[in-house]
Formats: sequence, C-alpha cells, structure tokens
Amino acid sequence: MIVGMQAAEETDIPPNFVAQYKEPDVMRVLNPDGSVNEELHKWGPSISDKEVVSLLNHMILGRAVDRWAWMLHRQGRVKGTYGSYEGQEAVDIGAIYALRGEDWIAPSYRILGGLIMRGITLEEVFSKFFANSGDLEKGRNLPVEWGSRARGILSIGAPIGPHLIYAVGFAHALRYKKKDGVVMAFTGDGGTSTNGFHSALNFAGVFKTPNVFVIINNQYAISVPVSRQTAVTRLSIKAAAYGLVGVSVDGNDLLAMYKASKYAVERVRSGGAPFLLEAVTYRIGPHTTSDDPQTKYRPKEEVDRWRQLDPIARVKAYLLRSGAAAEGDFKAMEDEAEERIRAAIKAAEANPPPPAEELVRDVYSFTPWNLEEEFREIIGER
Amino acid sequence: MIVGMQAAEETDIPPNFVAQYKEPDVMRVLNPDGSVNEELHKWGPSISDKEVVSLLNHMILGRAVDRWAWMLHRQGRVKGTYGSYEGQEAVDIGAIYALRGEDWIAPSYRILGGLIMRGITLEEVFSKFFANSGDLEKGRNLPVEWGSRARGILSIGAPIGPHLIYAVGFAHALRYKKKDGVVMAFTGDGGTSTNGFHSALNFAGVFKTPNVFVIINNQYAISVPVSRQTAVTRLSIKAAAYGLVGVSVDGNDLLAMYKASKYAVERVRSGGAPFLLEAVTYRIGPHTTSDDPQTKYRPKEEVDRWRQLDPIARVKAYLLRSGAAAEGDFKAMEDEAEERIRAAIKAAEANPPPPAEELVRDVYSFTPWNLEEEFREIIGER
Amino acid sequence: MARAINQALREEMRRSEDVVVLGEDVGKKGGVFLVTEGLLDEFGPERVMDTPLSESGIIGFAMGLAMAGLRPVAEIQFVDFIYQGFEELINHVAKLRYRSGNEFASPLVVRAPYGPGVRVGLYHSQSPETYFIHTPGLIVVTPSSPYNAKGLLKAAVRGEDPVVFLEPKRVYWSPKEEVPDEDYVVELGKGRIAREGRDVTVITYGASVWDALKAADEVAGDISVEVIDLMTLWPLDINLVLSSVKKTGRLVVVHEAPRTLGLGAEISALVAEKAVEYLAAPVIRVTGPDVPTAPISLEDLYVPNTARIKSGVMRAMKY
Amino acid sequence: MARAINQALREEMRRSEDVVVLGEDVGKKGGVFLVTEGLLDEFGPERVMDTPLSESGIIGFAMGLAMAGLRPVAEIQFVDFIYQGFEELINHVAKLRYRSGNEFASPLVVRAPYGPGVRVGLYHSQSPETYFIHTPGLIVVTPSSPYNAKGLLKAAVRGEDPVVFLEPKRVYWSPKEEVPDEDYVVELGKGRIAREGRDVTVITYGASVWDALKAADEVAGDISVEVIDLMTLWPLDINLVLSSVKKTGRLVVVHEAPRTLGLGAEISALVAEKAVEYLAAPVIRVTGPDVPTAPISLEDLYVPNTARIKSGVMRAMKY
Ligand SMILES: Cc1ncc(C[n+]2csc(CCOP(=O)(O)OP(=O)(O)O)c2C)c(N)n1
Ligand SMILES: Cc1ncc(C[n+]2csc(CCOP(=O)(O)OP(=O)(O)O)c2C)c(N)n1
Ligand SMILES: [Mg+2]
Ligand SMILES: [Mg+2]
Repeated sequence: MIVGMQAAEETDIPPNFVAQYKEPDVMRVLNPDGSVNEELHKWGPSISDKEVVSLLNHMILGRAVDRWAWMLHRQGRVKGTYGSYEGQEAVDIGAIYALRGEDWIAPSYRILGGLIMRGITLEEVFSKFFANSGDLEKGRNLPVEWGSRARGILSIGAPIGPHLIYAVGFAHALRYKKKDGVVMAFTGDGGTSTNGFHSALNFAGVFKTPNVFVIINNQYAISVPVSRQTAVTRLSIKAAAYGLVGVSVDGNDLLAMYKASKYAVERVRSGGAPFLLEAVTYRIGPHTTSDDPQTKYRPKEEVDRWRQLDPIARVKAYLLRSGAAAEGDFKAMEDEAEERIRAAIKAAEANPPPPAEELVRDVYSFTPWNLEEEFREIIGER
Repeated sequence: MIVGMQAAEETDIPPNFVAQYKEPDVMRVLNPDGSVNEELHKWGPSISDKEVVSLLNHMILGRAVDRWAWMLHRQGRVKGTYGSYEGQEAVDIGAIYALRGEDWIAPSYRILGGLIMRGITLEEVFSKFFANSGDLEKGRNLPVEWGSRARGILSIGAPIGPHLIYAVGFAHALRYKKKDGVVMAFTGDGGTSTNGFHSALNFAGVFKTPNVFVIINNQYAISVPVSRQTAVTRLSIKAAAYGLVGVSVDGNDLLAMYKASKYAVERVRSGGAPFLLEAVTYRIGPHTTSDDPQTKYRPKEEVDRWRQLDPIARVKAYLLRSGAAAEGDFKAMEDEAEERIRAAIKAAEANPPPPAEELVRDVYSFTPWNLEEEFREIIGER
Repeated sequence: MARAINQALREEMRRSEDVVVLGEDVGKKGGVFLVTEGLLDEFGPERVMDTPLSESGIIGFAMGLAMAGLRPVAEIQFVDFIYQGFEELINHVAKLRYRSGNEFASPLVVRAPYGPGVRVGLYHSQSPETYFIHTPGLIVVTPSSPYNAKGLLKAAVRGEDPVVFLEPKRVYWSPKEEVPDEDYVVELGKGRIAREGRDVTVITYGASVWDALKAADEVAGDISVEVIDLMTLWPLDINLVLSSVKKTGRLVVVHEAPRTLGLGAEISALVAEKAVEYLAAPVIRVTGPDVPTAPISLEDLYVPNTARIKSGVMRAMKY
Repeated sequence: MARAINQALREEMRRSEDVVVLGEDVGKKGGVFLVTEGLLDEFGPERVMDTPLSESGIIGFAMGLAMAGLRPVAEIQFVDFIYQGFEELINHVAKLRYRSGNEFASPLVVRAPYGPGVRVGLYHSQSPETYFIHTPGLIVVTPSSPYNAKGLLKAAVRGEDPVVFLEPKRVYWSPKEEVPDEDYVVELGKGRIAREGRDVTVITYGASVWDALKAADEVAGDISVEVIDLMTLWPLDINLVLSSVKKTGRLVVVHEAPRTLGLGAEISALVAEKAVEYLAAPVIRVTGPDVPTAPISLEDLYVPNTARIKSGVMRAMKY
C-alpha cells in the first residue's frame, strides 16, 4: 500500500492493481478567531484588506437581503418559494470575486450575495420576489433562479444538475470563439448525484473546457445528509473519475475561498484541467420558506456548532485584528444595507405586474397560431 | 506531494488539500506465451487445470457461435443487428464462472459465451437470432439482448446504462429478502459516460449493495476511442467517486479475470464495499453487423497487435505447458462446438414465428380495450 | 388528500413487507408535502429509504426492487423533475414486460405531486400526463379527492403493472373529505360520475374536478351538467365516457395540461370515432395553454378556472 | 435522404462557422447512417465533435453552445436513446426562452433517425414525436424525401428556435430523388400537398407519405385521394389541413407512432373544433398500435401499411 493512500477499504489485492485515492484535507486560511494560518496566507493569490472590507460589505448586504426575504415572505409578499442563504456568504462572494468581467456564472439558487456583487440590482431582486415586470425574467421563474446576459449569469431552472452540463458547452463555445472567459458553475452536495453533474464533469474532462465547478457542500440536501448522498466524505475526490483537479476548501473562510477560486480560475483560463472545488459549509436556515422545523432532521446543537464558524464574524475579527476596520464600520455597513434594501423594496413594489400577453410570449421567437387562439379564449375575447 | 500519487496535473496547491488519485496497473496472471506470473498466480482464489479446460471449452464455443452468427447474418437469416464477440471471451467467461447459482447477471450485449455457460441453450440462441417463438423473449428484442429468470439473467434493452441502476436495486432487494446473491453487472467503456453508470455506482456506494460492476474496456464505443470517452485512462479509478473498490485486470487473461472476479464476488457477498472491475480488452471484430470497415476509425496494425494477445490462444498455451491438454483436445472441442451449433440451428429453424397475437400481449399483465381494438383492425377482422 | 395517501401507504406497508417507500426526503422529513410522514418511525429505514438526489437512480433502483419481487412506491418530489428518470421509466419500467416476453415485470408505483395552482413556477407546476399516457405499458392515475386517492393508491400498489400516480398538489389539503379507516380499493381503469346531468358532459380529473363541479353548480338553473372524474387516465374508462356522451350529446374536456396533445385530444378523437352520431356539438377543450407551464406572475391566467369551464359549457350548448 | 441531409449540413457549415456538429460517432465513422460522412475531413474536429456516450451530455452541451451563439446540430444516434437527455431537452432547451424572459434562447437542432421498418426492435424503431409535439417551445420536423429533407434542415439550422428533426430511417436510402445542388430552404411550419385529390384527405408525414401515395394510386380508379405531407409536425400547418378537409369532407390520419395521443388525436380534435360542419365522416386514424414499438418478430404487423391505409380510406368513404 502506498503510504498515505486509501481505497474504499483495505483488500488483499496487491495494491498496485487497486485504484488508489485519498480524500484531501479542507483548506482553511482564516481561523474562527480572525487569526490566519501564516503559511497558507502566503500561498497563492493575495487579497488586500481593502478588498476584504469591500467583500465583507457584500456579505453583509447578502445576509440582510436574506433576512428581508424571510420577513417579506412571512408577510405573504414574496411569490413562490425562497431558499435561505445565511451562513454561506463566504462561498459565493469569495468565489465570484475571483472572476473577471468576461467570465460567466452558472448559478445555483443559493448564491444571492455573489450575484448582487456581480451586478444584479436590489430593485431587480425584490421585483423578482414580487414576480412583477421589474424582473428581467418577467416573474415567471422562482425568486431564487437567476439569469442575466449583461452580468454574465446563465439562466437556471429549478431542476438540479442540468445547468452544469450547459455551463460546459457554454465554456467550450467561449474557447471556440477564441474568447478568454471561464465559466464557474455552482451546485450543492445533493447536486453531485445528478446526471447533469456526471455528464458535465465528464465532458469538461474530455474537452478540457474552461470550467471551475464549485460544490457548495452545506451538509444537507433538504433533509438528506451528505452521508446518504454519497459514500465518500470529501466531495472533491469525485474529480478522480474525470481527470479534473479537486480541492476542498473551508467554505466559511472568505480568504481560502477567494484564494483557491482565483488560483483555479486563472489556471483554467490558461489551459489547465478543469477544477472541482468543494466548499465545506453549512446552511444555517431552513432549506426554503417551505421547509418545516429543521430539527426534524438535524440536531439543534449541530446548527449551533456551525454558528460558531460564522463567515461574517470571522471576517470582522480578521479586519479588527489587522486594524483595517472597526466595529463602527460594520455598523455603518449594516445600516447602509438596510437603507438600500428599504429603498429597493419601495421601487420594486411600484413595478406593475407583467402584461397578460406575457403568458404566451417567449415560448418561441414568434407566437404560433395555437397560442394566439388560446390566449384569446383565456382573456375571453372570443 | 505524496510519493507515487498524482492528480490530473501538478499544481502549486499544498498537496494535502488536493484530491489525490493514482490509476492502477493492469493485473495480468497469464502471459501471452502461456507462462504465468508466479507471485500473482499464488494470490487469491485458485483454479484447477481441469476447470480451465472446461472454461476453454466455453470460450471456444462462444467464439464459434460468434462466427456462425456472422455467417448467418451475411446469409440474411439473422434478424436485427448482431454484435461481435471475438477476442473478449476471457472477460465474461472468467467473470461469470466466479458466480454461484444464486447470483445474478445484469448483462451487456457482448458476453454471449458467458451467458451460454450460464445455461442459455444453443437452440435458444439461434431462435433469438431468427426472432421466432423459440426465443424466451418472443423475438421482440435484438438478438444480443438477453434475459432469463431461470438462469439468473436480468433482461436488458439496447440503451446503454440503465441496466446498471436496476441491477443495484435488484441486489438491494436480495439483501432485503435475506438472500445470499450477488449481482454482477456488465457495461462497456462507453457505458461509463451514461447517467445509469453514475446513479448505479452512487446508489451502490450509499446502500452498500452486493454488486460487482465489470467494465469491459475494449478501447472503443463503436468508433469513439476511450480517450474521447473520459479524461482518465484506467476506468477503475472511477471507483474513487463513489467509495467503491476499483481494480483493473487484463481482460484477455482468463486466470486474472477469474481470480479478481471471484475475490470481488465473495468479498461483496460477505458485506464488503461494491467492486468496480475494469477488464482491459479489445474488440477484434466490427462493432456489429451494421458496422462498416473498421479501418475507418482504427488502424489495422492496432487490431493485429491485439490479435497477438488472443485470450483463447493464451489459455491453450497455458494448458499445453502444464500438460493438462493437447492440441488434439482443442481440435475435439472445436469439432464438438461445430456439431452442437449445427444441430441447434436446425432445431431453432423448426420453431414457428410467434403468433400474431404476440404483437399486443405483455404490454400489461392484461390486454386493454384499445389494444384489442387495434389488433382487430390490424388483422382486418373489423 | 395528503393524509389519505399517507394512510394508504401505511396500510399497504402493514399488509405486506414487500411494500417499501423511497425517494428524496421521504424519511425524517416525511416528504416535502408530508405524505410519508411517520412512516419512517413505524417501518424503519429499511422500508422507508431516503435516496440520493437522482430521479434516474430512484426510478431505476425501484425497478430493480420490483423485478426482485418487492412492491416499491417511489416518490418524485415534484413531477417536474421526472425527466431525469425518463430513460428508466419510459424505456425500461414501461417496456420490460413486453421486451422480455413476460419473463420480467416491474410492478411499482411512482407517486408525484403535479399541477399548477400554488404559484411556484415552471418547475413545480407541470402537468405532464400526456408523456405517460402516450407510453404503452404504464397505467396513469390521478385522484381528485381524499377518498379515491386512498383507494386508488392501494389498488396501484397491489396491481401487477407499473403505475404513475399523479397527485394534484392544489387539492392536497382541501377540499377535505371523510376517509374510512378500513381497507378498500378503488378499481383502476374505472371513472366515476361525480355529478349526474342531462345536457352536457364535462370530463376531467384531478384538481379540475372541483372546478368543474363548481361550474356545474353555477349553471345548474339553466343547464344540467354531468361531471365525469376519470381517476384512471389510462387505460381510459371508454364505456363510461361513451355512455355519458350518448346521453348528453355534448362534451367538454377540461385539463390543466397544455392543449396540444393533452388528454382532451384523445378523448375528442375517440368520441368522434365511436359516437359521432350522438354528438350535437363538436367536443370542446378547456385546458392550460401551450406554454412551458404556469409562470408565477400570471398563474391565474394559466389555470382553466370555473369561468372558463362555464364558457366552454355555454359554447357546447349554443352550438 | 441521408445524402441530402449530409449536403444540407455541409452547406450550412460552409455558410457559417457557428454551425457545428456533435454526437456519438459523427466523426471518423460519419454516423451510423453515414449522415455526417466526410464532414470531419472538411471541417476538422473542432466543428465535428465525437462525444462521450451520453445523450444527456450531448443535448446539454449543445444547449450551452447555442446559448453562447453557436448553431449546434446534435445527432442522437437513434431517437430511442433520447430519453437519457429528456431533462435537458424538455426542461431546458424547450423552456429556456420562456423562463428567462427572452434573456437567453437555445436555437439548436437535434437530429435523430426514428421509426420502424428496418427490423431492429424495441430500441431502434420508436416514433416518439408526441413527446416533442406536446412540449411547448420545440419545433418538430420530419422530412419525407431527400428534397424536403435538405431544405427543412437548412431552415432549421437558420431558425431562432430549437428544432427536433426526426429522420425516417426507413427511407434514408430510397426512394431517391433529384436534389438541387444550390441553396434553398423549405419553410418550417408549412405542409405540402403531395398529391391532389377531391374525395378524401390523407394527412401523414415521414416514411408513411410514400405508403399513402401508393394507397392513393391503388384506389385512384374509384377514389380521388388528396395526400398531405405535413413536414413540420408542430406548429401544425392548420390552414392547409383545414382547407383540404373543407374540400374533401373526409379525413384519414396516418402515422407510425402509437395511436393513443399520437398526432392523429390532435388533428382529429382540431378538425372537429374548426371544421366539423364540413365533415361527412368521423376522422379515421391508421396508426401503429399502442405497444412499446415494433417487435422484430412481428414488425410487419406494426407498421401501418398500404393495405391498412386503403382500408382506412374505404371506411372514411363508406361512412
Ligand atoms: C432534479 C431535482 N430533484 C429534486 C429537486 C427538489 N429539491 C430542491 S433543492 C433540493 C436539495 C438540494 O440539495 P443540494 O444540492 O445539497 O443544495 P442545497 O439546497 O443544500 O443548497 C431538492 C431535492 C430539484 N430541485 N431538482
Ligand atoms: C444510450 C445509448 N446511446 C447510444 C447507443 C448506440 N450504441 C450502441 S453500442 C454503442 C457503443 C457502446 O460502447 P461500449 O459501452 O464501449 O460497449 P462496446 O460496444 O464497446 O462493447 C453505442 C453508442 C445505445 N445503445 N444506447
Ligand atoms: Mg446541500
Ligand atoms: Mg467499448
């Protein structure tokens, strides 16, 4: 047996004939108390304190929007189901900050803060929540599914998995057109079981597409723990099946998320094998606004334990240590977020619902006779 | 970097955070000249020369049936498409010999010799080729798709992949019912790209089902080389994504195939993690009777090179060396195979076509009114 | 209805150890609509299996269980996700008995909530029954009420053929209805007259049954509407359909699925073939439009509501 | 027809670098039916891509290419395998424009051989057009002859919407037909009158067009049959259908797909809705039976042949 290696289990088969694999450790740069691992801090892409402050701002905004979403939903003002975000802010904000303007995102439904950082306006956010005409996507889809050509965000639907494979095709087309972009695609731990995951990683490996896959391993797919999702523990090991580079990162650590993502994105851009990043984190809130008391399927102590690892608190501690920010700055950020959100809600609420004709538009690039006819019947013109 | 390890590529990331994997060597016990690797020969399950003689007999029979299938097809007597088998005999015969009576096979369409060894009669084989009533499956399916409850063979259709996942469900049900059986499921190198492969291996890992998966890596999926199928070389490494045990074996080596399979089957039976065996072999003939000159997509020299590694010649050389058989014995086996085949063809040809009613039977456990009606219209009774 | 289905599962699981339940979140969570609530506690994790997030896996795995003699009831969390298991369902579950010459069969039940009406958009509101009805080998069932939901599901679990059991999520929690505690089945392949009438027949199923009944009520002073609740969409209860149409001479078919090749098309064609001489008016279809399902923003326009059903009935009468 | 399709691909690839071809064995082998033969040599591996064995991957990857502005033509080796890519096709390719409020679209072509007639059993003979016709957002095309195959495919490649292009493998190599070398398109959404007639209309598409023409020939002494070749199955050329039916007053629909919710059902329903007063007889359907596709052993009984079409015509006439 090669030192340090493991397979699923020890066997008596001479080890050189056995597929050997070793799940990696989880990279952490920023400790919960705000101190850093000096050696890792030096490794790889660096990030200034000023940048960290600005990212913290986005994390705070993301969390505030999440809180508002829940409030508005409780008041019955949000249409559809909203998926919670609290506790995962470092993942998408760290990862998406690693992208350049020409890069693209294939989102999952739980990366709201990162998408706002990428340019989705707060008015758009709340217009989508209200499913009105202020939503780019005309209020047709769930309030957590985003797509925006101008911001480099590929549209997704609710089914988990398939966006990964079209993210690979899209990345391939960028190469084909001699463009420089990289496509970063997000999915959850549950997403790794889907057909889309398999074909995406396989095609990415074969065509060596400029893709970085980020698995947000938040320990659960609704109520199903990751131990029921797969027999492996570190999801980055799945890279082994496809010839990709797999790395596991503490998803509650903004610095590690940024550094590993930046490294991956630039390496992939310059022709390296596609990357599979696992971000190890935790969903603090319920799955969505339709989830029931989560304690049905996970112990309260577990949630509390993870709260200690809060990504925002960690960044604050870091900035306080370095002196780059003070408590007052955080308070100002929070107040500003609040203010912006209130203004955006007001603006969004003023948008009218989409016109009735939108029921039958955009099915094709034209409106076929049957839809014209059905529309007339529906609005009672016949 | 841990010694001997590799990922897709070297990176500058501290290696303990990178998923490490190493593709295995290919296990070979029996060399092309009939000599054995002494150390490996001693390893694991043993097999007597007498057993080897009997397996050779099956290999010879399988190859002869294959030759006849081609001849009959050229004469227009085989209905549908037939897939060639030559050169792969050691894979399925070695693997299936490792099974017990209570075990099950989820076949691929290229393991004919093994299925005959398992009990499919020659008359059934040719009846299926002729799509007549002598075929258990009533001549409905392609002549290479088998299923037989009595012989422990799960029915397959032509689409590649999905049989793997129902093989996992079936295996799970055996455990649930406290039965002892193991389910051995075959697929090709092409099959590893399918959705069925992914969900099967994932479910098998999670539910720890009694499954042995055998990938018959014969280098091509029709014309697509394995290098276009996946970015990895040794397909057994895909075990890493699912927590299975992966082993690669020389598929033209009957002894290695048997030993590794037997080891896997018994280990899985006694509660070990599911096994993924890669059998490295080569399809000597065209993909199927509808394939065109294969030299369109692969060099003739490549075929010739693999012919040198012929699995039957290798077993013969082994037996000659050990003195367990002589050239005359081989001749007798070949003659007997010929004779049995001729007799079977004759018997099979005497079977009538299935009655017309079979067009609409077995869609459900009963025949619904619409099928009764449609059948009457078709045979002109209305 | 959710509770009635829960009761059916519980009773069938008590009745036979071969009945097992599997799907995403069916265990501790009891399903996102709580249909499997409490089953894990009573029957344990061997019989109530949370699975990985893979519809392909769920249906394929269930098929293997069924081939080995178990009676799996697989839940697809929303029917909108079932396409990921279409290969398994359409090419294998449905075709197994035929292709294997009856050597094997896969009697399993795939349950899934379906349909619009709770404002959750394109991927939680679909009505894909056509895909299943057009697939020989599948039985397609959709209950309309707690009572028939329980009886139909029990019949489905005990049958010899694969059943796609579509649960209209719009009526999961109301209307409520008394459901007997005892064991009973509602025979597959048979519809029911939900309301007797003389002038015009409305054929429908699932949640729309309630809308049709309401429409019938509202026009009752002028028109006597017969409402048929198909319950089993395929094989269709052709005798019931024809006898009602022969009586009334007018037919309106109502469904939430898109119009083009929705079940209404088949019923219209069959009635024309078999009873054209009884028809006083062409068959009218009141259905969802041919769009990729109800958008959140305009869902109310999507669902064929009472007003549209009434207007369909008027058109049939006025012809 | 295979050669005409090859020519269409070649011309479109010459016309624009955005057009790329992908699928299993489309490269060196030129496809199992040789439809992509020679394209690799002319356009290179960047534009003619052999893929891994994954329909899910092929369609999903092609969708990504299309979203980025390319015009991919994806081959599914046999349409029978397309269910493995149904999630991508039905839930994403078809719904992308709608769900994204027109931010994105996926104008791609999925080509696939379909239909029975070459005795290759349950998984190489299917006619699944209903699944696509019932899916809003998809255009469904099936050529009947080399000439229209070329023109339709070129129109499909240039269009703004996803097209499922079903190629009737039974007529890949014959009948032959002169195909002009120059550039021309056959407009999508329009059918053609394949043979003019007065007494009865036969509507069909794909390989069955030839059987219908033969049937029309054989009864020509007694009955004047109009044969309509739809070419685009959806959106249906409703005007052509109605004008022919209004002329003849009798309609037979022929297709190889199973009867239940085959396109015949929709046409029957539409004609009843829009032209019932012109009908002298109910619409007759001559179709494949509701079985999981033509079994090898009894394929001849499956395919709606000339005799059955004639008998359908007779029934329409005698009514
Ligand atoms: C194909 C598919 N199946 C089922 C669902 C229902 N569903 C929505 S979210 C979810 C769990 C997803 O878990 P994971 O991928 O870990 O992401 P997370 O919600 O934890 O962020 C499920 C099962 C879905 N959206 N798509
Ligand atoms: C899902 C699916 N897609 C495509 C095909 C057509 N097809 C038949 S065999 C084959 C190649 C299979 O390659 P592999 O799995 O390596 O098995 P081999 O033929 O080499 O034994 C293909 C593409 C199929 N049968 N099923
Ligand atoms: Mg998760
Ligand atoms: Mg192969």
